[in-house]
Amino acid sequence: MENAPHILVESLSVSVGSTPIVSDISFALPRGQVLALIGESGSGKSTTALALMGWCRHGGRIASGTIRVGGMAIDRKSEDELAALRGRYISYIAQSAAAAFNPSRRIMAQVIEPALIHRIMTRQQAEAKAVDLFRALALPDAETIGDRYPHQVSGGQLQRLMAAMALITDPELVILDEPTTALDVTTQVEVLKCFKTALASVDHGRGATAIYVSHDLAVVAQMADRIAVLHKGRLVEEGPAEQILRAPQDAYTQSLVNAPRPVPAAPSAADAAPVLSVQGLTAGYGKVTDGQPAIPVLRDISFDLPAGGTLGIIGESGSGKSTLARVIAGLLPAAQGQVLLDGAPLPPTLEARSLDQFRAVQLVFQNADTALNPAHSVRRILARPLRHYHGLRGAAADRRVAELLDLTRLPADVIDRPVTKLSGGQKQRVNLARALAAEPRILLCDEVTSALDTVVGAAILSLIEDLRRDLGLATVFISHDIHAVASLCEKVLVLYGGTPVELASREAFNGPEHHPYTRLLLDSLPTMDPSWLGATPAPIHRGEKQAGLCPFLPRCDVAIAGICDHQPAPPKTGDGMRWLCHRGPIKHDKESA
Amino acid sequence: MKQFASLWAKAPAANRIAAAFVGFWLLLALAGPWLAPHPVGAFVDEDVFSGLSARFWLGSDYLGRDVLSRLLYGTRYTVVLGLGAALLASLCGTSIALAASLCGGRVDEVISRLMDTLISIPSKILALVLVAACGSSLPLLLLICALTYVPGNFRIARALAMNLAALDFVAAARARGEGKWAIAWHEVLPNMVHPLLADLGLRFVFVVLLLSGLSFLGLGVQPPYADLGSLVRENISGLTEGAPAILAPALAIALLTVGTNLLIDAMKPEGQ
Amino acid sequence: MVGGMSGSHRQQSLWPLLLRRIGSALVTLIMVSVVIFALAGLLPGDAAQEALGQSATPEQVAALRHEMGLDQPAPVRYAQWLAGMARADAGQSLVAGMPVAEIIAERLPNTLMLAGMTAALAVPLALAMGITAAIRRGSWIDRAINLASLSMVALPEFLVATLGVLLFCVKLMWLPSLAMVSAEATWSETLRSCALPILSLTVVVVAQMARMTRAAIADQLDRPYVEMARLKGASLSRVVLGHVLPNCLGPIVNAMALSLSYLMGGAIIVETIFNFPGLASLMVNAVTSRDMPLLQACAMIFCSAYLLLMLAADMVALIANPRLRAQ
Amino acid sequence: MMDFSRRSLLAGMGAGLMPATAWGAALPKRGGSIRVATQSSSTADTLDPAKGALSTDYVRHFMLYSGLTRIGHDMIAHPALAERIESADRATWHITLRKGVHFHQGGELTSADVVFSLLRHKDPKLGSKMASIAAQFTQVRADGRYGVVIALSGPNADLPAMLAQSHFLILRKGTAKPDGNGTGPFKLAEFKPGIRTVAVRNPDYWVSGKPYLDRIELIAIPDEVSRINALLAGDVQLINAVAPQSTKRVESSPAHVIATTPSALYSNLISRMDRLPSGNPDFIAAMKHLVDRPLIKRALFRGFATIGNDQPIPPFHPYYNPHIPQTTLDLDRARWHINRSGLRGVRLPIYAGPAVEGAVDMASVLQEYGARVGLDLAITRVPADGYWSTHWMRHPLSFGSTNPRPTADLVFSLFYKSDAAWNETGWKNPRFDQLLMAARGEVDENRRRAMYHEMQAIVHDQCGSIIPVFISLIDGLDRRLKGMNPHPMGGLMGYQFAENVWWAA
Repeated sequence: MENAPHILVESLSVSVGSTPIVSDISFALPRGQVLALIGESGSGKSTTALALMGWCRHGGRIASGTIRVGGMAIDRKSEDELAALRGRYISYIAQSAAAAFNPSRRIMAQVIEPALIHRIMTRQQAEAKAVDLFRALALPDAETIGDRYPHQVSGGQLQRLMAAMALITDPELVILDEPTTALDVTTQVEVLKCFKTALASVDHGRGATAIYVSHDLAVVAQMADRIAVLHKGRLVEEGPAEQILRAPQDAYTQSLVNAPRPVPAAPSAADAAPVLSVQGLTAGYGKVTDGQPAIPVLRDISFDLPAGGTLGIIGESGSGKSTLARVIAGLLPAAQGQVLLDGAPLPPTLEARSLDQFRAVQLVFQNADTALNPAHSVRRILARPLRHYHGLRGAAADRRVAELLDLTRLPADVIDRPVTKLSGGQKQRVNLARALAAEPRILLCDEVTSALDTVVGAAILSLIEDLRRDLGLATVFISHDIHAVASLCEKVLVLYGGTPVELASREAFNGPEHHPYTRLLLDSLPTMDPSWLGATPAPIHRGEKQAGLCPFLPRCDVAIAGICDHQPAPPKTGDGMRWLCHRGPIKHDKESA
Repeated sequence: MKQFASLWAKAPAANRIAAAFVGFWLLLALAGPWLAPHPVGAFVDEDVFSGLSARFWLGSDYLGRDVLSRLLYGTRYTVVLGLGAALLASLCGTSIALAASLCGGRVDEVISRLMDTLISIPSKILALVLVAACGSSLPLLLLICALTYVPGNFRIARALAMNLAALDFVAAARARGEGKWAIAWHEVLPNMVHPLLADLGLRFVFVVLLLSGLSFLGLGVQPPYADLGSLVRENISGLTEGAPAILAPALAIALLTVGTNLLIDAMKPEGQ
Repeated sequence: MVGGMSGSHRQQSLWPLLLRRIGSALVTLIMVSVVIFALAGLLPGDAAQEALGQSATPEQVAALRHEMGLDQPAPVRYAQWLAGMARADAGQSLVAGMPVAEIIAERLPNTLMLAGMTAALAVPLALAMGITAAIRRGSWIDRAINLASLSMVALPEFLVATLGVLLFCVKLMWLPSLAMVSAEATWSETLRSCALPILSLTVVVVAQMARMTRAAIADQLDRPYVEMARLKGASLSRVVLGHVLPNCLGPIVNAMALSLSYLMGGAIIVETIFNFPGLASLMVNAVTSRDMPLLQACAMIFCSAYLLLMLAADMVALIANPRLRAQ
Repeated sequence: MMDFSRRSLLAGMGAGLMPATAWGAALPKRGGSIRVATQSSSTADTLDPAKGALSTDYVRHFMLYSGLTRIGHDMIAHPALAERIESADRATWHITLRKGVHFHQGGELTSADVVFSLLRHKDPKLGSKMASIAAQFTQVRADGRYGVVIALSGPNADLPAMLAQSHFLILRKGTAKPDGNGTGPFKLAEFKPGIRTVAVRNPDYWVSGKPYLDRIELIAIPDEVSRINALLAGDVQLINAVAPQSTKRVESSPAHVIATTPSALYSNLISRMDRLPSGNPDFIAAMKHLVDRPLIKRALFRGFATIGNDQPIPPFHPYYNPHIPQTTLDLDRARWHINRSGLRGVRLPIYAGPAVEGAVDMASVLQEYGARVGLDLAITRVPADGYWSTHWMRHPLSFGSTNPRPTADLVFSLFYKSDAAWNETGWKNPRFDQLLMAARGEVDENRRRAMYHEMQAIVHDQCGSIIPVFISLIDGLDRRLKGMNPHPMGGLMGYQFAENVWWAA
């Protein structure tokens, strides 16, 4: 029994109606090992993983093939029998804990539910065990966190709470579906560490068998014993992690392993007068009292952007990256400071801006799914700004639309398709094309790649880069993808909690010296090296941040006692960079890739 | 129309039947009066509540009038008033809702109060007063029915608009410098169409119900004409002997309303 | 399901809202009274004429008008009425010659009882229908419920009611055909005599509520947390009852409140058919006899009933949703 | 009818009070309780006879109070609380009250009560329905404990009949707000306006042996179908205003029966004679020939009606003039008159509404035939609510409805006298007015009858009041309810069934 594979999948096909989603998938996994399913979205990796629970989304069904988990023939079981397995022997950790937790029920109730459904413990036992798991998962105040509602805890914590929910029944098999994709790199480190230990501890230390679904090879490298690569619903390669990472056989796998890096951008005329300059910008939500909003989001931001220049803005979620874009675009009036377009101040509110000012500044939204009106066709979406800004109609408009499609490398035949029928990449291109339709001076790109697969994302980035070069657009790049920013942008602005902690030229940023927070970000980027996770220290949390002091203080591991916790961090300038810290720039251990 | 044709092509049988029904009723509403074998008010039968016969296909009513003829006229009234009022209500409700959701603040507050006022006056009593004051006429009936169902539509439309207004593509339009109404028209409204259609179907049913309610209170379509509800009402005493005079209109109402709603359900795109 | 730490959130957020709502409720009430007053102004004739009827002589009318204070200009009369209301005095009925409060007191309990009992029957029924339909989305049961509810709404209520009477009262003689509620009647008697009115009203309101329930639930069924719960091994019904319902309580309760508010003023037809001494027929009566104080009183009651229901609905929605509560 | 000598009084008793027809065959039986449903009731329900407006009020008042006289089945007034009522000149009347009659709440009936009850109608504030008639009372004074003297502005032989109306029922002296304290067959137990009236047997009612029932609950069911259902379901034992279409249903029930009362109730088309074109005699003549009376009787009233002849006195009335030729549907003559009137093709609106029974249908019948003779009648339908105050008599062509009145004189003087408040057609006919006055004072019965015959002829020939049919009143009752004896003054035995019926179960 032990040496027999714990999981055995043979020529599995799942299809919705007659169209196959995945076909002819086969793999085996010994007990206690972790198999990673790698692939782009739509490659069928989640479908395959869920099939192991006998679950198919959107009215799909297991068309053919066999699935064995332990002794159990999943493909033969009835709905009731499957229900008896799910959450008991096989449990699931979903991608977005925020969405997968029921917003209106307390966390504890949801965490222990599997144990209660399958009647394997009493409520008290279950709750006790849950609290133990909370501790094991390094969750703060483990005793009380269960009394909260999902919206009252952070994303990283929720993800770990979901792990507790999955492990409460000591399952034989845990399925992790992109469990850290939605998290910041820093949080990802903690969560990965927790998962690793937790999984290992299951089944009296023998460790649970696990399926880890992800698109990020680096992450997978840390977790998996074996890797299966899926592409367009087919299994292209499967084998030990080492082998797949070191010597991938299949061409597609190779393309994944040495993922395309955006080419370093050509420098723009650096001395050109700033087309956009932001001066002492403070903004936030709620009532503004003498320049301070009730809920401040951004504090004292300043930077210049020359025509055709690029500025990258990085930081964790909640650092105010997107808010900055919204302020520049006029969606959120600034409380203090001003935004200058060609040296002339931009009115803070939309109402006060002129058509030309609107046209000059174009915002490309993060999520193309919500940024494009689902009721419209591509043509209508692109024609709208053409008519609005340039009064183009009929044939003229159509011609321009065609040009835009061509410019953004979209096939001409999408023109009359409803956007809901486009792929993620295509949507993002339309999203981009809409901004370009205005023929803007400044392009604000807000996390334009975050919703996309690496390959597609890279393509979009290089597209933007080309456009920048060809059209001389000044671009502001908001992204959590530090690599991309580092290579694309001439200047990089690092935000922490709305405060600009570092503003560096590309050279300086790619150099070794950084603000401690920047350094933390860089260190948190996983690498292909399987030992990376073990080597990286878990981020620290020390109390709450206090007004007036360095906002990063609670998480800073190089803080100087007696100084950092007494005076506000002073702004300093060095060659090619400006930062906010008592210390000089900190060298960070690894070279930034 | 093209859209409809494609819908027809891929609609399941049930939905085609629904569509066929509605088409049938619309046809009757249009052609009814010409098809009617007897004048709507003429006392053509010596007997009352007579059964199906060659001369009176659907028998005669409580005054010995030809049921078929009255049914044909009644259909016209019900369809015109019902759909008319429902459409009117949705039109007003939705435009007001859009205004409220886009202007927000004071305007929204005031409008909402007005709607509360309207909705909390029992419609039949409103009808009673208006009819007593202005005398019963088709436009008035139309107005009353519409007025009654504006608030309901407003609530739904407003909720929809509010949700949509929070989405990025609306923000995008604002950042583009589009005006309120352009946004309402180009961005918000297109995404409200289908839920509003479903609502329209339900409103239609309610208007039909309200109409028959009004006829019960003697406020509805005035004799000798009658909407389907009034036909049921005036022949109610024939219920004991199960006279076609009452069964026919009752059945007609059920088929008409159910058909309409099935059709509307069918018109939803796969997305929703 | 509420308590512990979130209790405090509730305290903080409910009171101001409550006060705001009461404020706007007052505004609405005043608006309604103005509208009613204006509308009634459109009516031909006045209380004096209607009271004296066909055989009135001009002197009589004049005298009676003066008696009723109808010879004063409308704004004055409205002001007087408003002042009275401020003192919680609904005034004297013009035709019955007794305090409006007394007349209302006679009927309000009946109406409330009828509405209450109907709600007690209709709400669970609607929930059951809606939930079943939602769980069996797309199945024949779903379609059947959909059709049934539609035709339920469409068929004139008087037809439904009359059918009931013919069957249960005339043919089978099980139930009385009149809803003669009286103080001395025992509960069981009252229930028997109100059975048919309740049934008829239920038929009218249940459909809308059921449809809304179904819609609200169906809208949630595609959410990730539902899939998550299913992948914990929970049955669909457990998921719907335990996970989905709390999340769509808001819209459901709202729809219910809307439908139930119909039970007050909308019961006119049922009241007529079963000779039920309720408020709706009283209001009609007040219109035909031009009895302004009575008319206003009824309007006020219906309006406040509606507002209260809405308020209650919002409160429930608030309590059901921890996120809203926290704000 | 000469002055009330004892003989005539006894005769009166006979004709008036003895159950005559099949209904009364069985012997009266005491006890039992019934529920009665009329068609109309509202918060305006009153205990004040003077304000009685609806059938429910009349029934209630006749249960609680008694009048000085009452109309018999012979349409003639017979003494009630008045033992004798005499007059030499028809202008001054001497009433002698019955002795030993007591009010429910104690106290014997005296002349003071009668004087009070009659004089209060002259106070406009009271809003009495009989104000116009009371105006004829120049003086009402007590003449001893049991004597009352009424002086009239002019002679009126019909005073006894007029006093028989429910509005003139007798109250206790000084009653500001009537509370049911009368001398009637039943005492008030419960009264809720618009909801119900409950009355219990008055043990010391002045008519010995009556009433028979212990208890009567009086409610109203406005909806006709519900009213029938309530009867058939056994929830009520007696209802009025059964629609002709519903008689089948009642008759088909073994336990129930209908009671039909041919009455003087009529719905008439009013053609204003003081306006044009409705005043044009040819137009009126044409209209009278356009009325298909048999059709109206058959289709609208399923035969429950008596063909009318455009004058308000029904065939079964003592003063009916049988010699007037019946006007019938005659399109040729109608066409001839229309052409003479020059109204061919002129659009004439007729105001009709549910307030007047059958009005809308009658109008559409007229419309149909009118079209055939080149008359363009346009039916304007108006709601029942407010009809009497806004439409009745206000347009050249509208519909009116007249309830049975106890005497020919009342009908004529209320609706046809030139200066009458509701001279519907607004006609002025000196000869008619003169006859009306003369008839009031006329002593010789034959001459008087002759005068009434001539008045009917004049109205028939010249008045714009078009009366197609007299509508019969239909009650429905439980077979076990005995003693119901249709009364031409109205349904429910002229609203006076209470003391006459008994429960045979």
